[in-house]
Amino acid sequence: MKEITYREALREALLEEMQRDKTVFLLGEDIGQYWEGAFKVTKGLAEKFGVERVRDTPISESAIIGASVGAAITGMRPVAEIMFGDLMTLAMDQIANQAAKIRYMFGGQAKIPLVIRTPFGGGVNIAAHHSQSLEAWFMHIPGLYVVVPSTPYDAKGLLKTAIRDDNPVIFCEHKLLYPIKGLIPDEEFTIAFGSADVKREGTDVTIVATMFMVHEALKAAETLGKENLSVEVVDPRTLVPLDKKAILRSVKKTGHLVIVTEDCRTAGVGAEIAAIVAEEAIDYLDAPVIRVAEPDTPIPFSPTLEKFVIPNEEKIIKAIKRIV
Amino acid sequence: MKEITYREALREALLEEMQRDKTVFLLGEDIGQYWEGAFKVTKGLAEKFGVERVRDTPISESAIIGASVGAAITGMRPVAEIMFGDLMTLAMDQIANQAAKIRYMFGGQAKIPLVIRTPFGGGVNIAAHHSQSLEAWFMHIPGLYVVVPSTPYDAKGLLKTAIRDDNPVIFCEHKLLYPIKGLIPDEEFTIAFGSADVKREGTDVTIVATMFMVHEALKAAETLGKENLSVEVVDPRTLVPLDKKAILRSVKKTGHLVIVTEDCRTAGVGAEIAAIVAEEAIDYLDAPVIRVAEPDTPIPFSPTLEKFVIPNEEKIIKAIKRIV
Amino acid sequence: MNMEKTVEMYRKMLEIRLFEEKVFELYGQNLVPGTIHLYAGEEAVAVGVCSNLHKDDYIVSTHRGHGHCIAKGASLNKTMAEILGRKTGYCKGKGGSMHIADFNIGVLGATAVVGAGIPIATGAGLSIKLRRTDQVAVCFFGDGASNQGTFHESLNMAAIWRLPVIFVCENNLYAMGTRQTQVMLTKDIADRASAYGIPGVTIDGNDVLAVSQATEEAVLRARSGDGPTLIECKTYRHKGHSRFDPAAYRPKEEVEDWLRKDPINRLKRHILQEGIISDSGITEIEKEVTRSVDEAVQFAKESAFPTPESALEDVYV
Amino acid sequence: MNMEKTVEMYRKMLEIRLFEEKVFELYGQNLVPGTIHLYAGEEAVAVGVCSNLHKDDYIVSTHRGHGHCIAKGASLNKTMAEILGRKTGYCKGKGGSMHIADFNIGVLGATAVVGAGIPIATGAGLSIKLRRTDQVAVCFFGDGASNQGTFHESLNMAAIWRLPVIFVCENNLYAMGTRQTQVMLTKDIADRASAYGIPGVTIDGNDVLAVSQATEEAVLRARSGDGPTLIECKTYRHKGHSRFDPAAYRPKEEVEDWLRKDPINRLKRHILQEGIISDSGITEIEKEVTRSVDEAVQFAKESAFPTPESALEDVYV
Ligand SMILES: Cc1ncc(C[n+]2csc(CCOP(=O)(O)OP(=O)(O)O)c2C)c(N)n1
Ligand SMILES: Cc1ncc(C[n+]2csc(CCOP(=O)(O)OP(=O)(O)O)c2C)c(N)n1
Ligand SMILES: [Mg+2]
Ligand SMILES: [Mg+2]
Repeated sequence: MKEITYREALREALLEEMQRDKTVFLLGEDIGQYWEGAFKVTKGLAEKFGVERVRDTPISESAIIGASVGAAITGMRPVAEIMFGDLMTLAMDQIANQAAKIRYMFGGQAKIPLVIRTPFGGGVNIAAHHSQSLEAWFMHIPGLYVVVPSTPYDAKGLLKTAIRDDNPVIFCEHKLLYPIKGLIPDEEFTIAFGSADVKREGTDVTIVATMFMVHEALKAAETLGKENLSVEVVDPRTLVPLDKKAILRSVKKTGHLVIVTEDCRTAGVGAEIAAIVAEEAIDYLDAPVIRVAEPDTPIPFSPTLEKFVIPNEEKIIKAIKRIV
Repeated sequence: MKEITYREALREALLEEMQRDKTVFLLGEDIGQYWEGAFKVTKGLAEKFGVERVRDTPISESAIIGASVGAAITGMRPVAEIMFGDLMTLAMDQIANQAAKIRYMFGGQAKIPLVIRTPFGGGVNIAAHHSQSLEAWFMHIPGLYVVVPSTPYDAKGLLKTAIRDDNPVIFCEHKLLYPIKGLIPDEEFTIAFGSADVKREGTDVTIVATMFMVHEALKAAETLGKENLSVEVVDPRTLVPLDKKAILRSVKKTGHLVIVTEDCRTAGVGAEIAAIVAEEAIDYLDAPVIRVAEPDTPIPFSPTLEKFVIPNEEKIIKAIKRIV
Repeated sequence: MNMEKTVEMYRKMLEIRLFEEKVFELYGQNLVPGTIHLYAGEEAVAVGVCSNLHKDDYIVSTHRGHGHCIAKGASLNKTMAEILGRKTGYCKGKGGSMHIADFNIGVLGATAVVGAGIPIATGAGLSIKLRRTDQVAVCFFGDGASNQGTFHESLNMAAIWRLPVIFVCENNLYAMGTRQTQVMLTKDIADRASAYGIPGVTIDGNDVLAVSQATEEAVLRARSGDGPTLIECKTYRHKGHSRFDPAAYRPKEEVEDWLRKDPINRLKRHILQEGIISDSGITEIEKEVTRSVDEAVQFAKESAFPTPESALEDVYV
Repeated sequence: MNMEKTVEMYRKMLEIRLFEEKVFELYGQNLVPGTIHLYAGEEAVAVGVCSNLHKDDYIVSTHRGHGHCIAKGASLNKTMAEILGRKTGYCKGKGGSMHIADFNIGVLGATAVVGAGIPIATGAGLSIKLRRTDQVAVCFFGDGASNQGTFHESLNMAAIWRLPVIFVCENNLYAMGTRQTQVMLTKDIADRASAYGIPGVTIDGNDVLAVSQATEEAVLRARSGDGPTLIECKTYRHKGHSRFDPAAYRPKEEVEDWLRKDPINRLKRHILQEGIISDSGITEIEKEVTRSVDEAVQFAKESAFPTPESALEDVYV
């Protein structure tokens, strides 16, 4: 085992997969030799693999994804970086209408081994155009996988799986996670899509949390543990496919569900999880489901404002106390 | 009262508002004199108001919406048409990052009296790029209103309200609704956003349905009525703002909820409605919530396939029978 | 121009024309679900372009795509079956008229989002470059599509990376009811190439020999690593935009003028004048093509519809 | 050039420079949340352009927007307060450095999505045309932005509708670490104007008189209903792209060369050479500007942060 950051874990996954398979290549704005990625995930890779395989692009998000689709259906395995998740909006046709639907529309003729990496999330005071979490949009489009790693271990294992998968994968990262450290094995490993991870076991309340919120949930669980409340934290790790079984198993055990995601509350990731439980485990619930999420505002700039809208340990504890 | 089609109702709303307020103007691809809209909603309007106010654009969805935003924040009231809802994907930055956030980011300085009309929905065998229902995406973006009229009356009243509103409104139409007829008053009327309409009263089961699905739900209610099951059909009419009270009132009365929408099931409109009920009315539910929706595939072309994936009366009845 | 190739082009153009006429007829008989966008009148573009391509070269097609696919070698049977929504169709009935694809012959599929194919073809070009094969990728798109942002982003990207892509703009003067002159000030779309530092040529798109010639040069350029070319072919669709469009926005004289410029009659005249084949040779081809189109109709009509449950397949690998 | 206007331009340029230096300093003191993109070095562009605008003319700005707003007449106090996240800022702390707006003086706001402002300015131009006022709309954007699809769609739209829009491309040679020559083959971005049938000019963006002159012509053209102009100003940012960028990708000689071409020194030399004002006049201006920038800092620092709950306001009207 070794301790590395989430950023390093992602980089290791890219590096190992590029070494393993020469059809894997990277493209994106400023991912190459001069900048090495806005969040430095591709550090050293252009130097190692050359500018052909670690390809700086013009500021043309739609063409970046479109070109990735074209490369993917003709034998390559592109890993595209969109510098901020908010900018996925510029490529939504290519993502939702082309990448996601080409296989289906053409009756299964195409494979689209494409990964789109992008950082979501707030917390660094860069305001409404650089802080959103849009995972729910991608969940809503069949044909896409949606991956949401919260730890270095998950990040590495899932990115390797994403690159090897023959379907388009939206690989969501989080700005605040990049420097977070965690243990990973020295030997190679991958993580199968659709397998949730119980990040902490408990018996009284289930928290389903994703991305950076997993860490806030764990802090809340720790704090509540001292008050003799046993909180289970389930991290789905992939939203599509979603490990419904793991979520339902936990809810059936605890009878209480709090869903913590950083996206806007309405029609967000939490809505889908709540709906699944309302459909499949309603008789096991001892209390209303609660969603802790962003309160349907754009993300504001000033620290006092941003802090107010983004969920955190305190808000999670408050939510839990409402139902136990 | 008079009987007119949904298409005519929309056209009347546009015409009346253009007459009333000369800052209202229309823009979009082929909405003008030579084509009058892909679905003929703007028939005769270019002739009446001239090509300046009923403006044909190049095929440039992003610029159509961007230009509408620019016009809206400088004193005009644009009503943009995007020819198919699937093509909203091409303008998502302008919709979700600009139109929706400009007011907030700038601390309330701007008003964005912008309406984007677009037809969603399947049923006419034009396959995956022309048949989607993406309302849930827009619900997820604070700053936007989302309107989903199911009848000529609602279409006219809500479109007039949308045009008079100072916020950006995503005005969702449905291809199969255009020819549907209904009664509307001879005198002028508008419909306030956030007021659901109980399209049929009942006591045993609540169906919340939108758009074309309201009609399928009413058929199902009629059929089940003959079997002595009393079904209430609630049409939210606007998804943002959402009339939660009306939905909860009905659910509390019937104890049974079936949500019928045409969009893809996962993370769709139904998820949000189910989540609200799981949060706020769980104790009143006598059975699991059921979502009847598209089963997470792109919309296929062939009639046998398309019919299989789009919800209809039969599937609604089946769903209801599972819980009563 | 090689005589055999000329005759082959004639055959293909006729194949497309008769195929489209049949599709139109079947539509009238309520056998075609949805909508159709016929290629009739524009055959010289697809055929002139594809006559220079190898089987493993790629094309990316559009909503008006039957002609592109047939010119690249697609099976008439499977194309017709797809248009009729049958399970024997290219896409098992999932795609229909606007989404024909045949990955075995490099037809990377038709997208119905105007302009969306342009970056995809660019990506196919990137793939070729990375895999170091000598393939090329061709992208067909309309005059209307050239106002999409994707046009700009993709041509620039292909230019800077010197990708083996040939951008073929089928300028049929209209995008639905919108005249090209209404939505751009430049007369020739090929002039836009200079914004990306690549060659752009405007040619008579109803002259298959000119199209073939221009494509040959572009293909050569692409295969030698010199990058993309924009070829604008001025042409005209004989029918309305889609099945129900009476195309009343087009002046009668304009339509008549272009009907006189029919690319198939033009090539036929050339073939006869040059004595490449005789009148009876032409008749023979017409018979053969008619037969294969009829066969395609029969094949499609006799094919079953897909089973409803198959709608759930092919979403993921 | 009117002497008074020249002096006024000098004052504005200095205001921007000293303002940016303060922002940089405050950032070092941890008083600026988030990130910043400084305009230092590019002042001649914003000031040269805005010196030709009326109060009710519009500008649309970018992530590198402080200079644009100040040049158009924005309050230093409210701008600084916004950058520091205070409730007295232009956007009540909701926008920050990348989103300054002042609708009272036609600053329609800065978007941080590269290229997203181009269609918005186009729409402002459309609005002007529909309302039949004689305003103009100016859009600032970078060399990097000119590769976005919105550039293409918007310039074309403005061209065909002859909108009173002036597209000002601030070509500072880099987009983050990406050199312009890496991502486009054309040397001058203004050459792209011909793809839309509109005039395009490339000028020395560090020469405020040249910028002003070119803008004057474009504004005249716009106000007379002759449509848009693309003006490319070659310039250079003195600092890295954003606060933490050491800009190691730029050759030392290049940086030094451009520092020598500093637009403010250049204008100062011109003013002194021409005897427009004297040395002491210059010193006087420097003092006044320093004072107002210091005041802005004080105003901002003394202002309260917004109340947390105000985050819930301003989502809808
Ligand atoms: C992005 C997009 N916008 C609009 C449409 C609707 N539409 C379908 S075909 C068409 C016209 C396309 O014109 P052109 O590119 O010239 O191709 P042509 O039909 O003339 O072959 C339009 C507007 C679409 N499918 N996609
Ligand atoms: C659409 C989009 N892509 C990428 C980014 C990240 N980004 C911010 S500024 C920038 C460079 C912009 O370069 P340019 O347009 O030349 O402006 P400059 O910073 O040089 O003034 C990039 C890539 C963004 N904000 N928006
Ligand atoms: Mg056309
Ligand atoms: Mg730049």
